[in-house]
Amino acid sequence: MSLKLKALLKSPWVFHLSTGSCNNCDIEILDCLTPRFDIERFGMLLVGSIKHADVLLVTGSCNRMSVERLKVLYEQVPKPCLVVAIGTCAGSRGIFKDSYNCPVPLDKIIPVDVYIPGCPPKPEAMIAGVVKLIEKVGGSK
Amino acid sequence: MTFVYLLVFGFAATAVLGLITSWIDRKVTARVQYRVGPPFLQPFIDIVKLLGKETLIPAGASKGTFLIAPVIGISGVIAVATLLWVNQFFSEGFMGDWIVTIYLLAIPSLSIILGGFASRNPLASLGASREMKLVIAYELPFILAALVPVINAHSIRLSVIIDSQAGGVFAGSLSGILALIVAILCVQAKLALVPFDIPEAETEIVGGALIEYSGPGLAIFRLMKNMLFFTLPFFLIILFFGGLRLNGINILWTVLEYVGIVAIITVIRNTNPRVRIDQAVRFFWGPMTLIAIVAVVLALKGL
Amino acid sequence: MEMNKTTFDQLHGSIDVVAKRKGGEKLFIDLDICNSDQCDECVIKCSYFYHHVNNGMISLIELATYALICRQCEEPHCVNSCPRDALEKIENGDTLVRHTALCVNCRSCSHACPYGTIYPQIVPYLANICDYCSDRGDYTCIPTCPYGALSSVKGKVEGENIFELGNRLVVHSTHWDRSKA
Amino acid sequence: MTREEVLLDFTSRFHADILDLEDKSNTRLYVDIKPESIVRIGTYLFRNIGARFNIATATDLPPKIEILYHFILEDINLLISLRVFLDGEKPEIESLAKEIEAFNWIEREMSELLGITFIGHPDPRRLLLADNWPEGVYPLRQDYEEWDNTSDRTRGV
Amino acid sequence: MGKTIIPIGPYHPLQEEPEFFTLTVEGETVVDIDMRMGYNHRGIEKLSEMKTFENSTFVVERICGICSTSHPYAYTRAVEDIFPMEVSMRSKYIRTIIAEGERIHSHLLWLGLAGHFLGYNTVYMWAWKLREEILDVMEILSGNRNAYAMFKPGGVRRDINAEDIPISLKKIDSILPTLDMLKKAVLDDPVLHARLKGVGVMSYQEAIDFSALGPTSRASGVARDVRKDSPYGAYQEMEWDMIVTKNGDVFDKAVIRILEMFEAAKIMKYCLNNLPDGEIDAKIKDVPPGEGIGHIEAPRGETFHYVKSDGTNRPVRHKVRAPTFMNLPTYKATIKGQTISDATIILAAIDPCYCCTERIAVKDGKGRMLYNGQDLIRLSRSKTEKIRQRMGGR
Amino acid sequence: MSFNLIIDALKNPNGFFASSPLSLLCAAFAAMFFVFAVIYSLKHMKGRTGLWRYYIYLLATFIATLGILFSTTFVLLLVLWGFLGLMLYLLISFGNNEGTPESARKSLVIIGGTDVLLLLGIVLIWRIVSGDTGLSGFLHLKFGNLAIPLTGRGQIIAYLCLASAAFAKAGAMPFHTWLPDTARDAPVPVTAYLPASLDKLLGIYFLARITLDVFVMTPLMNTVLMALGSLTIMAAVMMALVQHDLKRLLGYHAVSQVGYMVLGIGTGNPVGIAGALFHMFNNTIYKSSLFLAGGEVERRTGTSDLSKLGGLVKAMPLVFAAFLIASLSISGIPPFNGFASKWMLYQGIILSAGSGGLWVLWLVAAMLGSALTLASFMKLIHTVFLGQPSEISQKVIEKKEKSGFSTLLPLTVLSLLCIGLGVFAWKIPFADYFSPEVKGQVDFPGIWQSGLATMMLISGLVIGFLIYLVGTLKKARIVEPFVGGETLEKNPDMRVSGVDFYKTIMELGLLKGIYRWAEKKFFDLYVVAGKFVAGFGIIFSFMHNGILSRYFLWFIAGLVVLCIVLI
Ligand code: SF4
Ligand code: SF4
Ligand code: SF4
Ligand code: SF4
Ligand code: SF4
Ligand code: SF4
Ligand code: SF4
Ligand code: SF4
Repeated sequence: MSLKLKALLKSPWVFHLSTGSCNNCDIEILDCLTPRFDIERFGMLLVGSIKHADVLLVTGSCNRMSVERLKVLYEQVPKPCLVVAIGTCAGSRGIFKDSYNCPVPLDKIIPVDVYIPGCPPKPEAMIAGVVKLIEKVGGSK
Repeated sequence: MTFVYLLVFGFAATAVLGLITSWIDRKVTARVQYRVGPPFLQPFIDIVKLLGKETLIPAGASKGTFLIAPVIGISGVIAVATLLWVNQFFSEGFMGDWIVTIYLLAIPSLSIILGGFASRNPLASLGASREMKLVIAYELPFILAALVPVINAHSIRLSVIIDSQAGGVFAGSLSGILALIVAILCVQAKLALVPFDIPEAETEIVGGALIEYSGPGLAIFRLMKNMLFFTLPFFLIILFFGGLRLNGINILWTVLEYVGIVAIITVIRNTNPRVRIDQAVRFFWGPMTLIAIVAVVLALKGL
Repeated sequence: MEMNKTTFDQLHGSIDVVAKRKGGEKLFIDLDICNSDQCDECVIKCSYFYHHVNNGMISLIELATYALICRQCEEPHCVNSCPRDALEKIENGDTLVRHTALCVNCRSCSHACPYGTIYPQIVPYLANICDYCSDRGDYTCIPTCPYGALSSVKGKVEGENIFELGNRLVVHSTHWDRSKA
Repeated sequence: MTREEVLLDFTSRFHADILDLEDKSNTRLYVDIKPESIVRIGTYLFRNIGARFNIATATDLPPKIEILYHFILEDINLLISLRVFLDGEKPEIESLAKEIEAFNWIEREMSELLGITFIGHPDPRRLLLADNWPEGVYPLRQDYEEWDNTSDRTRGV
Repeated sequence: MGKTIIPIGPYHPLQEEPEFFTLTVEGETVVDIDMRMGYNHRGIEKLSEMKTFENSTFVVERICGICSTSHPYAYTRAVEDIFPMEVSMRSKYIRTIIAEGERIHSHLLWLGLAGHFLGYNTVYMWAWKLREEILDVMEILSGNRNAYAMFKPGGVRRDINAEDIPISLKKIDSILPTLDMLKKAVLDDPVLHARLKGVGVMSYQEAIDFSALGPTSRASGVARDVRKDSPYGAYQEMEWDMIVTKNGDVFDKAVIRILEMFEAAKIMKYCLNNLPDGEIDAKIKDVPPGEGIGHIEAPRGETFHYVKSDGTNRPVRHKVRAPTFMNLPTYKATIKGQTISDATIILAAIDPCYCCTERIAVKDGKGRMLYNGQDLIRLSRSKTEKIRQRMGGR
Repeated sequence: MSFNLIIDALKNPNGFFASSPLSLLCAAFAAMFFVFAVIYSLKHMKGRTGLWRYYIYLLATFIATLGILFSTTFVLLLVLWGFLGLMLYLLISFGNNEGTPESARKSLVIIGGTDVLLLLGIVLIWRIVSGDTGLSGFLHLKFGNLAIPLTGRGQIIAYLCLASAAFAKAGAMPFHTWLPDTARDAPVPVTAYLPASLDKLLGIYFLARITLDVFVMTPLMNTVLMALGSLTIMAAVMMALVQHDLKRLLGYHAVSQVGYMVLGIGTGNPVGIAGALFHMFNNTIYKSSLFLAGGEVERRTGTSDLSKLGGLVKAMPLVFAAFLIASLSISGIPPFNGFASKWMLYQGIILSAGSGGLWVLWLVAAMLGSALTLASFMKLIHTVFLGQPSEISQKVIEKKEKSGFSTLLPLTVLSLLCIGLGVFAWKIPFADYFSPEVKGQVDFPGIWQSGLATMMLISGLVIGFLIYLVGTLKKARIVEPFVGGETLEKNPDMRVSGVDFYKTIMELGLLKGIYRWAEKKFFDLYVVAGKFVAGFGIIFSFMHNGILSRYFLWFIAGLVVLCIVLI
């Protein structure tokens, strides 16, 4: 594994992208930052600008407004970057599958690296998911 | 010879110390917030990681300025740091290097501003303009505060300032204390830390001037900020504590002074909300300038 | 209104649409055709479009089935088998009622009924409803039944196995009669 | 003011505009009114009686479209719902938003989701739907059909 | 002079949810604001029409994660309003407990985020640390941290175990002193005063005109609270105060939220102590045609649901009006003349969240997972592998 | 009368002209600017009417300047001085702005007015020095080695009269108000040529001459000068911060920079004065560079209204580079030339420490002035070159026109000078040029080690680039800027023009009032005096209506009256 990748895995900065979610997933993401879970332990930081991001945490069911913007935004992340679909919504649109305003599932828009199911997934699950992702990326190299 | 100092101290040592300082800052912050905080090497890893990432250039922006801005910034810091180190260990500064230091310290802000402006992003422009306003705000009290040691030492030569504190540090006098307080707050603003993180205000303007930077560019900026995080307290120590005294028990004092300044900065940043830019300007031009003027007058009176 | 007590009216609309239909037109269903081999699945197009994929006919068939074909067992297996207590045998009304808000479409009742009364199709998860096309013009469903089971009639219709259910529906069905059993 | 007084005052004042009145329960009241009088009655309720505007709900009940304007009188805990019926082909009604700010968004929403035209609305832009949503397709109409053949109704993954 | 527009959003760290505000500014002063919504619109109202009354509860719960109690509460009240029915006292108490628990966690969440927006991350961390405790209580009581799934038309879905009550009470009691400390830390901080006082003032009349709700209006002296005005649940059973202040600025909005937490804790404790016995679910067998409304006081103000039924087991029309829908436009009134820095905190003071404002998500019913975690991970692995190959393998 | 004088002078040059190293240097600079002005005008002034007159005026100005620089008698200087004012008026009138006639008139009145003061001063000196020696004595009054002590009232008035003429020419407070207006309304090469370069050279040269050669300064006078200098720095730069017009903003900086020179001369010690003189040269360099670059912007976009500009770097990268270098110079960022001279000034200020603690004030004003200068130039850079392109600049960018030789040549030379003079500052033989003037060894307490600092900066740059190289610069990818997921293309309104950057500061308590006054021109001597004089009615309106001939009438009448009164 190259040094670059190693460093990437040790300091993944996450950017949170909500595409029409119910807030719950988003709140739980923020929760990960807070004292009980404190993802800064793993070097993760929540960043404000997508250009600083290494990991995109996508939540929500990709409504029509988001679809185009998602594509644009995905362009704007510096590669290498990983995409994590958080919650059932992002994974499969869950309950919103038939909504007139949620035309396409997330993975038809941008490539997704890992899915963390749950509605909302518990913070523990998110951390576990991201750690798994890291292991996977690290291991597969 | 200069080059050796330059590379060894100006860059490498400053960078390492700066990164460690930034780790201390993050760790203390985390502890204050009941968190564990990042592992020790985290700032280093961040930089390495950023270096490995792609450089993105905003469409329609001025490519050259955008890319060169971080370099300008870091060269400014390296120059300051070298100057300080040279004065610290070799008493080899030149006349008036105090002025040069103050001017060079403006270069990092300048680079951020240029970079922000070159990003062609409204938010970056806004952030850069705020940085600019902040610079003019804190520059006044900062110059005044930095003048106090000059008045005390009757010289604008840093090595003289260091030497004349052999008997007793300036921070021990009334004017010194006042000036130190002002200077620390100005440093807070120079480092763009809460409550003066207005130019970067993540939750208002999304990282402000740095919004468009990614990869190496961002790495350089972060490195620059971390180096400043070491350089500025170092400057204060030179001005008010007679520099690093690396002999005997004084080592302990020096470390205490340094950690003390960093700790004050960190604590301030964790116990305050961000102020508005106009409040910041008012704060620096009002009470801070007043205190600084009092300090200067006291210093002129020899207190 | 008595709480939680479902009446016929409640189920099928308190909006009295009869007055708005001229000439007291009634909908006629030949339930024998519906239940024969001819028709596997109801295919009519219902004009009641508040709900997606609504097929009002099914609710009418269900209604008629419970009223006419069901044996009204003393010990109804269907009611006993329902895990959600959605089926209720109304004593004085002599009919079976399915509470749609409770039914979860598990179809236990279909299996449980020894007489095969409850067709799986007539216990859908999302309930259907027919409002007799209130004032929207002619019944849309009639021409769309390929088997001719539906028609509209006026006045009183006489004949064997023809029953009136309420004042809007006429059904032809081979009625099971306890007295004849 | 008690409930009776309010009702009396209200009904006597707008006698000609009220088509029907349904007293549903002691906290609910439905008033059917003529569409053209909505602005007068709405502003009267809001400004003079001091009712708070809850929301308006529009429903497509072919061939008509129904709008219910819910006002609540908090002192006496009475929710008055003004009901108007509009023609489903060409639904149009005076806008209340030009009088009262609170109606602004909900009218925008109704007009884009149900295609109701609010005459004189100060800011008749889209509120919720995406930019690429076609004109003249109203998702909350009963006859709404999926228009976008690129959409994918599978579960994904 | 050409106008300058500063975008806030749609994807902005200020907001967990995408929403697009454009501030027209002169220098740093905001002269106008426009909002573009729709980034969160999921068509819930339409979805709701495709689901049964009971299933709709789940969709309604997913209108929003923070109000995952308020919406189901209002919705079930709307369904219960269609025909006269009463739910049992026990279930009312349980509903009240959950609703107030949610109020505490929501206000804490707001407090933390407000601190975060101000760059005061310590408040953010502390408030959220405290919030974890309340979430624990909720987990004890309902089995989940949020999205409790406790509500159903006619009652509640789950009972509260007797043995959980003392544990929860103890936890709530242990939170209060910390909360008190936080209150002091926030309300006495001079810098916060400087930042918040006199900022984003909404006058009484504006609050009326915009029909503002909840803390947003109560801060302007408009004493509106559905819990008092149109009592429901167990609220008339005990004494509690409605907090009203006069200044209408951001600081007052914060004060109200903080003080409300204490009231909420009081109510919760009362309900837990005096939980009556009885059924928890009055089974609804059929929903007759008709329409009903339900409105309850959510943390952010009145949540209003309207349900129209035609006698089947699904609604003909389900309209959701969340408090933010009414509160957000007030932003327009309060923000003019303020600076950009204040704009964000003013926005935050409304405690906006848009998922509800854009509700209209659609209910389709089956919230089932098609894959379990392992499957997903396996799938994602193979997918990533594919992607990697596609991208040229690296 | 003056005609005779010139004839005399031509007949006997040695009696009237003399050169010193400083005046030679000034002359060299003047020559350079003359050449640049001509070259630049070739393109910039194309298509205007009466161009031959324009070039003749330029040439005449140049010659007059040389005359002033080398003249040794007061009266010759006065005549040429007045002539220069006239030329300025004529040249400004070539501008085609709405406000041009008014601005031309304003500058003429102020400069002409101070010319009268100059005359008054000369007459006073003549009376002090030589008593009644008749007109010819007056005509041949030389100003070398007079050493008049500033003790009596007459002496002080004389000094102030002469100084005000210098101030007005250089544009120092309180006679500065013509400058920003002129900068806005005059053709750019004229601004770059006259107010930004020659007038500075002459004004400060003259100020230095009278301060050093004619009078002996007292500490009080020095303090007055320093106070005026500091005031000029601060006030002008504060005004510059909030300007909405490119050229006007530059004009205010032209004022503010003069403050430094006045401040330097006021220090009264060799270092300070040498610094001031050095700053004078530096100033002319970067200032004309700025004006020329600004002029290019205006020519291409057709406007100098800042809110209509933006993003021009794509259209004129080289102009931007020159502008950037000049901005950094003027803000005194090391290692550019502005810093080198400012550094000397600071030394001078600190050395003047004898005069109590006030030096702190001057130092802070000077240093803060630099910060504010930087701020306003950052605003310019953003508003004009960086940032989002506006509609107009979009069109300019699409046109893909290249800046021509006539623009780039002056800019390149000036930029190189900016860097060169800064980096090699310590190599410049100050002693040779300045010592004779400053009367005493330029005794530096330390030399600006620009070499060392430059080296450090350059190494820093190298390290920075190395870091880049370690990173993946090669793989740079161009993407849309991140504005929260929206795109700028779809939202052209999302443009921060920068015009209002410092509005916040403008709205701060006390400053707000001051700015409001300034906007109402309460500080504008011309307007204030105008209002005052308006009370006297006729004279003013006569003067104010002033066409050139009337001005002449007025000038000569004044002269005559004065002569009669005094003789
Ligand atoms: S997965 Fe669930 S919690 Fe997450 S956004 Fe979707 S509905 Fe909300
Ligand atoms: S109505 Fe027609 S289509 Fe429907 S079940 Fe009966 S026979 Fe079949
Ligand atoms: S078991 Fe069959 S026959 Fe008996 S009551 Fe039930 S449906 Fe009717
Ligand atoms: S299908 Fe419905 S009625 Fe039949 S057993 Fe199942 S729940 Fe009961
Ligand atoms: S169909 Fe499903 S829900 Fe119904 S009984 Fe069978 S397993 Fe249970
Ligand atoms: S009568 Fe109308 S509503 Fe009833 S089934 Fe036929 S088409 Fe449907
Ligand atoms: S107001 Fe709306 S978005 Fe906000 S928490 Fe409540 S339901 Fe959710
Ligand atoms: S979907 Fe199934 S497993 Fe998931 S929460 Fe609901 S009942 Fe449990």
